[in-house]
Amino acid sequence: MTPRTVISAALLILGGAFFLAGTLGLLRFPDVYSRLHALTKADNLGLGFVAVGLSIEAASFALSVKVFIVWASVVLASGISSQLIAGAAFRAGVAPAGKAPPGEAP
Amino acid sequence: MPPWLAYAASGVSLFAVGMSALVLHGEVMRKILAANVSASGVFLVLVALARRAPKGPPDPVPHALVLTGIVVSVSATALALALVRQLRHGAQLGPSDERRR
Amino acid sequence: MRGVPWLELTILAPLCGALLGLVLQRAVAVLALVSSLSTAVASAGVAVLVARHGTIRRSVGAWELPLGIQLRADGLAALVLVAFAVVGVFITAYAMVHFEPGSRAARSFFPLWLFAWTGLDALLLSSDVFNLYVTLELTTLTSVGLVATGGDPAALSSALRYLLFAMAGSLLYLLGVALLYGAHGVLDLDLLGAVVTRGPVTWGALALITCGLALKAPLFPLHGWLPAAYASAPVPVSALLSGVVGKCSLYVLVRIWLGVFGVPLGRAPAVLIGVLGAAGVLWASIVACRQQRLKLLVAYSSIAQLGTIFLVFPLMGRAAFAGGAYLVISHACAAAAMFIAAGTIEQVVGHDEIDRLDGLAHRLPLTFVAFALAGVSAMGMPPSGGFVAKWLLVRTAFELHEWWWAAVILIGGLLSAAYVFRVLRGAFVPAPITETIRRSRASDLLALGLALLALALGLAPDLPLALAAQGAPS
Amino acid sequence: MIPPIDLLLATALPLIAWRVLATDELPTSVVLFIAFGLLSALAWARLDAPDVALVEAAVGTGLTGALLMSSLRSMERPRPPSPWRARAIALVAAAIAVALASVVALLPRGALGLGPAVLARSEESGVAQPVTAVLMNFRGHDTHLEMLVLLAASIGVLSIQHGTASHGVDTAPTSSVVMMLVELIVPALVVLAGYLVWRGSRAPGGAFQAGAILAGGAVLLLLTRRMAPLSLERQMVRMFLFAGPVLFFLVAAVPLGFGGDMLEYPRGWGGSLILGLESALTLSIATILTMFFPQGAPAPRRRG
Repeated sequence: MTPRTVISAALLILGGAFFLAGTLGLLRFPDVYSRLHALTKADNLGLGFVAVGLSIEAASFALSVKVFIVWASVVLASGISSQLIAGAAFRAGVAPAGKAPPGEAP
Repeated sequence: MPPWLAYAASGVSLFAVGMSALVLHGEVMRKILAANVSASGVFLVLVALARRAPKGPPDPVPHALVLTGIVVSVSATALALALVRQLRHGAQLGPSDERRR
Repeated sequence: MRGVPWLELTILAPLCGALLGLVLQRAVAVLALVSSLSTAVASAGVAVLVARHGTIRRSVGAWELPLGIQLRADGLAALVLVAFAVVGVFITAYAMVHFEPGSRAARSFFPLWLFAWTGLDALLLSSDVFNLYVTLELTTLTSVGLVATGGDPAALSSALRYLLFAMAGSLLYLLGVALLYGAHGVLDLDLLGAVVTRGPVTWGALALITCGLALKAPLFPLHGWLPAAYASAPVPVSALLSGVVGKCSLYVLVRIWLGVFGVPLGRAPAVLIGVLGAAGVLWASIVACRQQRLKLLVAYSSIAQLGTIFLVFPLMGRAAFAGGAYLVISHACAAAAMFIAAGTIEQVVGHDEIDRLDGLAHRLPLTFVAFALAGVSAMGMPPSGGFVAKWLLVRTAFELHEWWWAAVILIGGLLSAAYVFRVLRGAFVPAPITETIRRSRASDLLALGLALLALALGLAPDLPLALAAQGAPS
Repeated sequence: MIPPIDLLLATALPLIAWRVLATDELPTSVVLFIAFGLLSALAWARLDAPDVALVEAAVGTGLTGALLMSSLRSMERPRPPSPWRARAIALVAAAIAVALASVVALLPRGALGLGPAVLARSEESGVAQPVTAVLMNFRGHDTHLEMLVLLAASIGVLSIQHGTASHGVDTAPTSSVVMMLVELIVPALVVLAGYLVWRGSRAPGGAFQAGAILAGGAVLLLLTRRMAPLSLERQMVRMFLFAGPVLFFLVAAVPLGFGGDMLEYPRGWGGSLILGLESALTLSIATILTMFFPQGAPAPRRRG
């Protein structure tokens, strides 16, 4: 086992751990806003670690560039979708946990 | 069991689940979902059949058939959803005013 | 030089009209008429070709079998093609009278109808099991759109119901196609017919394909979607669905049985289809007798006629085959005529309740004459296309010493006489002429033309039957 | 032996499908359906069907999922299926599955099909990618009719929801962050779509994949109000909509005038004609798929 493989494996495991944390947050957090927060933050970071881990092992430079394009697109997509979902939830009157619904007096 | 057969068996199970829900489920949206699940099952069977040769490239013909099938199925789904939306919406409106006589 | 490509033109002519109609929306109705007439000419061209040279094959994209797709026109395809084209021209003309020029309904009706026609002609000429799937979907989805042009909740919900049934049907069919391809590696009907053998895979494919098409056709007891869809659609749509488009699943089923399954699987499944068809004839005829609304009555009568056509399966043989084909074309004329007449009545009196038609025949004589003449064909009385068709079926039943099929056909005919006369009885009650109704006579003339065509088919059956015999099973 | 990932996927798919159809809450079902679609895209990839995986992910899951989502708002509250009904579904499904699986297991094991024939002739078809060769050339008739299915469905959808778009998607003003991100991603999607068309002749990709991706971008623009709702009244929309079908019609019809077959590409022109046709189809497919969505604001209504 080369040091390269070890580093790559460690990064992949670390990425997996972030995914696990994100999923836990999705399941356990109290409201849609904090769930989105857990999901997008942790998963984007997790995917970043996975991407770095994979590109260390990648056969060519072009391949590692592709892996990073994948990561960048996911970050963009999850940024847009989480913003849209949170905005829609807010306008639909979904209250953050422990607060009054938006538009009503506290 | 070769992998393609596992996928083909998975495909027919999807087809069976979707088809029985499509026929027996009472709710329109669920029926539409069921049709889509069932379609995925048929497509999975076709793609699995294309992969029967242990080596070499898969048979491209089923792949092409599946691509055609996916487009047909999204068309049907879109039509069904438009009907559902309009039915819900039309519950608040009167009947169409532009039909002749 | 290969001569005029009539087969291809029957597909491309309606398509051209549909595309032009979408681009030049103002002229959509005129374009539809022009392309309907061209399609009819092309269909006649196909019939002449087939009558002269027997079955015609044309490859698409210059690829040979089994790689490519072939168009194939035999006697059955040519006969149905011509009959549907003639009825199609009548329906286009009627739609021009029915829809207000430039209205929203007209702008979606004509393109959708021409797309449906494209799919229909491609279906009639197809000889590839997967291509048949795509053509079936084209005709089905356009039909759903056409039913929905009615716009009111009844039309929308019946269109949705129709669509869900059709989705189930096409998925069953498609899985059957997948099994056939998986077992034999080809998709062409003739190539499949040459290699299919008796066995569990063939039985599975047969069951899936038959169930799928029986759902779409529909075969009793899977007809739940049909009456509401036919009765709530705009009149031109009901006419074209029951007369023309509604026959296409049945046609595909006949094609596949003749081409692929008929020989290796024996007679048992055909008898099962026949029994269901017979049940459909009896049940739908009785229900038709009890209807309050004229359009529903005609819709149930269409189910009964479809059931009669399904009797072709157990009676399979040259005479029964010709009888089935003849019933398809004569019912295409008769059903369209009946729906147009029913539509005229509804337009004039504002409802289509059968018990409230008293004396109406005196105010709408042509309409009721058309309805009655079409009814003659539906009953199977001479001289009409319906009579010739049922005669051929009954004769085959007696030749096979299976009199019960004949009994079903005769009882079905008697029951249809009962419901047709029920409509006419009230309408022909003597009543003082209170007012003259000012309206266009075009729709009456069109209905009358179609009904007379159904009768003419009974007077001159030799030519169409000779055409149907080209390439028919012996 | 069967690799564990294949076994896992093959068992997980029916189980998730069951959850999709048996869950009480409809929104949950739709989300599960999207997850199901993504997993099945993995299955396509495992079966060496990257083209199918791309289309499934973009059309079968992405667009269908979004369409289902956008139709959820107009739903009344769903009734969960009664226990006997759920049990009946499970029973019937199990019976059908067992029967069909035993039939499938009887299919010939070896390679059987038109694969070798396609590979032998793909040189003549003008495209090196076998799936594209089948779609655009050998079975071009199917694809032509399929395009018409799509076009006819869009006419149907427009006619059904004529002018009543008040129940459309939520298009309230969005935050500047979203705007910025959208401005970044939409040009990238356009480039990606162009790339997929261009390379479709040699590698997985093609009009349907590219069209679905463009449609995704268009839906984003609709959601963020960067684009006016598509309506047939607009010249541009009509042009995009009909470019593909009209060109396909010409490619089908013109050879007949020269004594050829319908859809016969002139010798040596296959590659370039297919590329042109696919580009036009991409625009039309993207327009049609976008039109499947409930459009934001009411379309300008014109009577008569």
